[in-house]
Amino acid sequence: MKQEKATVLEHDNFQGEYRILRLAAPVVGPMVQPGQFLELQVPRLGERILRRPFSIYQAGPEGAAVLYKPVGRGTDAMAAIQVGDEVNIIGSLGNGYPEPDPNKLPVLVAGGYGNAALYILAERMEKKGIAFFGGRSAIDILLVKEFEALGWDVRPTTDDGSLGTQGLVTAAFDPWMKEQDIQSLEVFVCGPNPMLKAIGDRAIEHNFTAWLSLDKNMACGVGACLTCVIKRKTEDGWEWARCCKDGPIFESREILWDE
Amino acid sequence: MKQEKATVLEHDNFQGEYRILRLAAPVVGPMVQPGQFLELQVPRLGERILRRPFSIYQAGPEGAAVLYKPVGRGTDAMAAIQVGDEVNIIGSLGNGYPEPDPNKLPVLVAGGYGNAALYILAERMEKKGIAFFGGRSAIDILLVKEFEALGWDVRPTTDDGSLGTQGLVTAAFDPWMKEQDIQSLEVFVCGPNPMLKAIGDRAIEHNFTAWLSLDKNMACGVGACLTCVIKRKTEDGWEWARCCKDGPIFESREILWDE
Amino acid sequence: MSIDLSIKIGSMTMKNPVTVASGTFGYGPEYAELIDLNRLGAITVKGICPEEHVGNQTPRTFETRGGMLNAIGLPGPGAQGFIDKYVPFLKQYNTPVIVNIWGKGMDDYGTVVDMLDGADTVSAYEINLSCPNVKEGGSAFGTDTDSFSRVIELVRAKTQKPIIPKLAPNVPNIGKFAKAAENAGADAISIMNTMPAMAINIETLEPELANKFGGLSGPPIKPIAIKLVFDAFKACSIPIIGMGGIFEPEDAIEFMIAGATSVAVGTANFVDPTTIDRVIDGIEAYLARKGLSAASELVGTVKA
Amino acid sequence: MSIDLSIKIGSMTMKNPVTVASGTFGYGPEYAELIDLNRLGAITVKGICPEEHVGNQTPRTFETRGGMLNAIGLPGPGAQGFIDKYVPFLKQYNTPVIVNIWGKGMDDYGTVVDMLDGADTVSAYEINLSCPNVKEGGSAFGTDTDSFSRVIELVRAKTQKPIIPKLAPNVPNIGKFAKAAENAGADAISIMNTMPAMAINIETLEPELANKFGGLSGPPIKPIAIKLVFDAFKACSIPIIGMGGIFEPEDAIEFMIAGATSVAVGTANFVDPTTIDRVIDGIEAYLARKGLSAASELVGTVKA
Ligand SMILES: Cc1cc2nc3c(=O)[nH]c(=O)nc-3n(C[C@H](O)[C@H](O)[C@H](O)COP(=O)(O)OP(=O)(O)OC[C@H]3O[C@@H](n4cnc5c(N)ncnc54)[C@H](O)[C@@H]3O)c2cc1C
Ligand SMILES: Cc1cc2nc3c(=O)[nH]c(=O)nc-3n(C[C@H](O)[C@H](O)[C@H](O)COP(=O)(O)OP(=O)(O)OC[C@H]3O[C@@H](n4cnc5c(N)ncnc54)[C@H](O)[C@@H]3O)c2cc1C
Ligand SMILES: Cc1cc2nc3c(=O)[nH]c(=O)nc-3n(C[C@H](O)[C@H](O)[C@H](O)COP(=O)(O)O)c2cc1C
Ligand SMILES: Cc1cc2nc3c(=O)[nH]c(=O)nc-3n(C[C@H](O)[C@H](O)[C@H](O)COP(=O)(O)O)c2cc1C
Ligand code: FES
Ligand code: FES
Repeated sequence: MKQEKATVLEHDNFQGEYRILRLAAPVVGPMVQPGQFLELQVPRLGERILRRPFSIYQAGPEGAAVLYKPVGRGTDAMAAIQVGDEVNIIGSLGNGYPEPDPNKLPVLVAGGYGNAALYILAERMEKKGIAFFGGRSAIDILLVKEFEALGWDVRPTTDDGSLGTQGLVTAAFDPWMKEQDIQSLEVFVCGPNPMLKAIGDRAIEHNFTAWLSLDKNMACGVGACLTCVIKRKTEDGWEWARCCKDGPIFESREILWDE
Repeated sequence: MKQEKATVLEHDNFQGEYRILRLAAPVVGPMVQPGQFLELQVPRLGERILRRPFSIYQAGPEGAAVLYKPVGRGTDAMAAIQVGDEVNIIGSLGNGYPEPDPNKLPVLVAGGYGNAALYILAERMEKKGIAFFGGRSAIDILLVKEFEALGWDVRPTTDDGSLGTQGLVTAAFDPWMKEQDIQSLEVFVCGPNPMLKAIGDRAIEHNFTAWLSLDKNMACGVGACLTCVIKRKTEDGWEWARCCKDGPIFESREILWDE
Repeated sequence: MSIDLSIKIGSMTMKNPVTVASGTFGYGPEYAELIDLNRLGAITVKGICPEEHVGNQTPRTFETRGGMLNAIGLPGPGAQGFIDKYVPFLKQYNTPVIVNIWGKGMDDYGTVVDMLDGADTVSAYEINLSCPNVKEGGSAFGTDTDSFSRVIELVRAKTQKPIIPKLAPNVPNIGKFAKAAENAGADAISIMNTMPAMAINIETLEPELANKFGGLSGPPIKPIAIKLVFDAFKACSIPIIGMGGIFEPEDAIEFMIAGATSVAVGTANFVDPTTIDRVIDGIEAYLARKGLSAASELVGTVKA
Repeated sequence: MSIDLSIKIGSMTMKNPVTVASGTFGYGPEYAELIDLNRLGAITVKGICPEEHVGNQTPRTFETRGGMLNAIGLPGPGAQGFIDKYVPFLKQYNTPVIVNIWGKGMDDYGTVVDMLDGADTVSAYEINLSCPNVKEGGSAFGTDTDSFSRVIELVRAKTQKPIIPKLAPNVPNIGKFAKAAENAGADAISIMNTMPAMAINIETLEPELANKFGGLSGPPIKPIAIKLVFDAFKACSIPIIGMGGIFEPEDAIEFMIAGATSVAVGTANFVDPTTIDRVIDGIEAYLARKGLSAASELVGTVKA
């Protein structure tokens, strides 16, 4: 990980409420692994001091890009970021997704900004599989065309049926799953907690591997403060694991969900 | 006094380090009296909360203008103010200069932003007299031409002799004063404390009237908090007087200077 | 559904929960052109002691990151001066007046009440036992439960009007003082006064305030005040006036949920004089949105 | 003129005055890629008690206006776990290690020292007697001078290494505790731990922290800490490690002028990991500019 003064190359509306922020970051860019994130210092945030974490959507030798949605003070203040501005980042952070098992069929399940978080994995994976993207409405499903262009078979689901199957992502995943040789699947998930848990439960019940990206609120982003912990099962109980350091990627069996 | 959401009409370099900020302020503008000031909320100042006081340089039915120099956090942050921005002001504040005595020769003595603070007085006064402006160098003497255009006889002094007489403002004032019918003078002063005190001392010694504008650091600007006090002489001693409410204009005899 | 914003502090009814923090609002006239004093639930005036008091030298305030330090030093006209200069002005309004009082020694607290109690305009007393800026003047009383209780009992004996001790924030157990205040006959308590603090100029090596020390106010202290209000609410049954960094309606609502019946806007008045109106309106809008019919229903509803 | 940045905390020499605030820097490895641990004057690790400790549920932190609240709850691997997992890493550096210790009861403070004292890498102990986040764990000891002194004496008897009680900020008279620490044999004291605080979500009515309460850190508390350091410096003759909102070199310098011999960078590490370097460089530049030849010459030079 490194701290870098990145420069804004692009900052635009992307889709729906999501915006794209592309940074020239020649130090951090090359080190990015799939599923990692940045801790970004929002310029001119004034009296709110903490950095904000964002999954890395794209990365390469020249830098990285994130897709983000305004949901609060920091993300709202990002609206003022201009091309050419300096944005201080720490990255790349987190354990990232493991190397996919070449003997398994890769499956992606995503929602919200999770689609962006899975993009680098999807891009770098040799074998392409199926991608189940869920969301409220068509406009909330990010990157369908981009994943298809990579060679993925994208199966969207929307609550309102405006794109793909109507229902939660499991409305498409479950029937498809029943027709598979389930233990040949390796599922990579990034989305809201209910989605993670739903797929995680299925992974345990049907005995396939599911890598879930868990997000918790963070302060340091580097494993020092012990804010972002989840409960990870151990032989005789559980232990705390840091989403920013030991995670954010955990295998479904590791996670002891809060009731 | 009123609180008003003013709009920035002009924000430019003015002279040397000074900038001009002109505001559309149809509520506050018309009420401005000579020697009054505004309490301005610096936009996007972040974690520094207090307003900053600025003398009113020009004012009329449409609004007001200030001349300011970056000297610290707030004035530095004002660099980001754009035409069209909303700037929240409270004004107009302070007691302002009294009506000039029509039987006296008006004399202005100013330095720093004091020249700007005296402009409205100089503009509205029927009789024009002599203006002694002091400063470090030519570039620090504001508004010479503007005062001359109003009909004032401007006598600059500079420490380095680059404009007018070399020396402090008293280097020009004292010889001129000796040639006057001193008690026919009414002097209006706005400048750094040593300048105020120098003229104030002469006013007492030579028995002429001198109105001094005293600036102290402020918090509320409206007379409520009791931060901005100076010692005002009373019959049997002294009392506190608020520069923002009882002042900033005091007659020289009123002021009990700290040793 | 009409919303009842009124609350009671002892026998004093406030038309809404919002007052101002003593020392940030002068004695009334100063903000009268900017704020409709009739809108306030109560006006809490600058601290008054029996005699005229000079207060501290300048600089009396210093801006910090996020807030400010003050060491004004409790200057004032004294009780008679207050009655002469300000009561005629204040009586024009239909807003009760809480007079914040202090003294150099314990007896002064009684004396100043004696001098003020005959004035009808004086609706209640807030007893400053926590000012960090004056050598005398209460700070000792605010940190020792015995002398604290004695001052309150002394004041209690002097008046029937509501008395509201203002608690010091730098104590390990504010519940003790809250309970002691109640036991001593206080009608309510107010929390918090400024937090003792200091700033030093690294170029001159001198303290930024002439008094060396001062009190920290503004947004930085709100989380400290919320906890103190919460603790005090659990410890006693008299109403609490909460203050400390209220800058937005949400802040005031948080205080009330924590246990404050009334809230005071202080430093925010300097920054934005519309704060009082926004807070009153914001409390009302929140109550409406949450289906509550009275401000009092919000008090102490924190789920903890 | 070469500038001597070194300072001494008891028998421990720090190459410069700068350490990190316990809990904001993990145990060493976490920031090692971003910060050169050899640059630090000392590394102060996250609090350790005898046994593994689970700590609090989440949410454990909450961002406030200007700062943050934390209620991490002192989770940790216990003394043996610290020795096994972290000492081998830390011993690679030529930077002394201050182990912050705490206990659920008084005896624990002695036990944890017993378990750690044999490790050479453990250079000194910072004794947490002021954590607002744990029901046990010191907060009671930090606000009562008797039990405070007894804990320090207990620890003193267990080790020759420097011991540094960390004082609670919510006391009326910190000088008493500073003096008591010195009398009990402490080599230094550290000021301040976080200020007890709370935030409530006004939509859910729930505290923002799972633990309900937490400690406020960051820029908001600096003026509070400066005063406490100043008061403690006047009251005792042992060195002070000052912390609380140090975000810029000027902040650290202000602490030293107020009376701190050493300074700790805490919450700022989360915001800007270059802070430590900038503070060290900034102290050096300031000393050079002021014609001082040693960091120790700056300590307590406030003109007050
Ligand atoms: C590992 C990780 C990756 C993420 N990737 C993305 C992404 O690619 N795109 C995107 O739009 N969002 C992403 N998020 C969520 C994003 O961090 C939050 O939307 C953002 O922090 C909200 O900050 P705010 O200041 O706007 O909100 P505020 O509510 O003002 O924030 C207050 C504090 O709470 C924290 N916080 C608030 N919401 C969240 C949240 N949902 N998750 C974590 N912390 C939160 C903030 O970071 C801040 O410290 C990610 C979160 C994590 C933990
Ligand atoms: C009545 C009055 C009229 C003024 N008119 C003008 C003017 O027309 N043009 C102009 O350039 N300046 C004027 N000043 C000075 C101006 O207010 C300061 O330059 C400004 O407040 C500095 O703020 P800052 O945030 O940049 O500095 P900082 O040092 O960051 O300010 C910190 C705090 O100290 C206060 N402060 C700092 N310097 C001064 C000062 N010299 N006077 C008062 N308060 C100060 C600030 O207001 C702020 O609250 C006037 C001051 C007063 C009191
Ligand atoms: C300039 C100033 C003067 C004050 N004067 C008094 C006072 O006379 N008596 C008192 O009890 N509190 C006084 N206070 C404290 C406030 O009443 C209030 O308790 C504190 O400022 C916290 O509220 P705030 O953060 O909203 O300002 C004063 C505060 C300030 C800022
Ligand atoms: C996340 C976090 C964890 C902390 N953990 C500890 C701890 O374990 N022991 C301790 O004595 N202080 C702990 N502290 C307090 C800090 O050491 C320090 O005293 C305080 O945060 C003030 O410094 P700062 O404002 O620079 O952060 C912690 C602070 C934070 C923010
Ligand atoms: S955010 Fe600090 S440990 Fe994860
Ligand atoms: S600044 Fe508040 S009284 Fe003048």
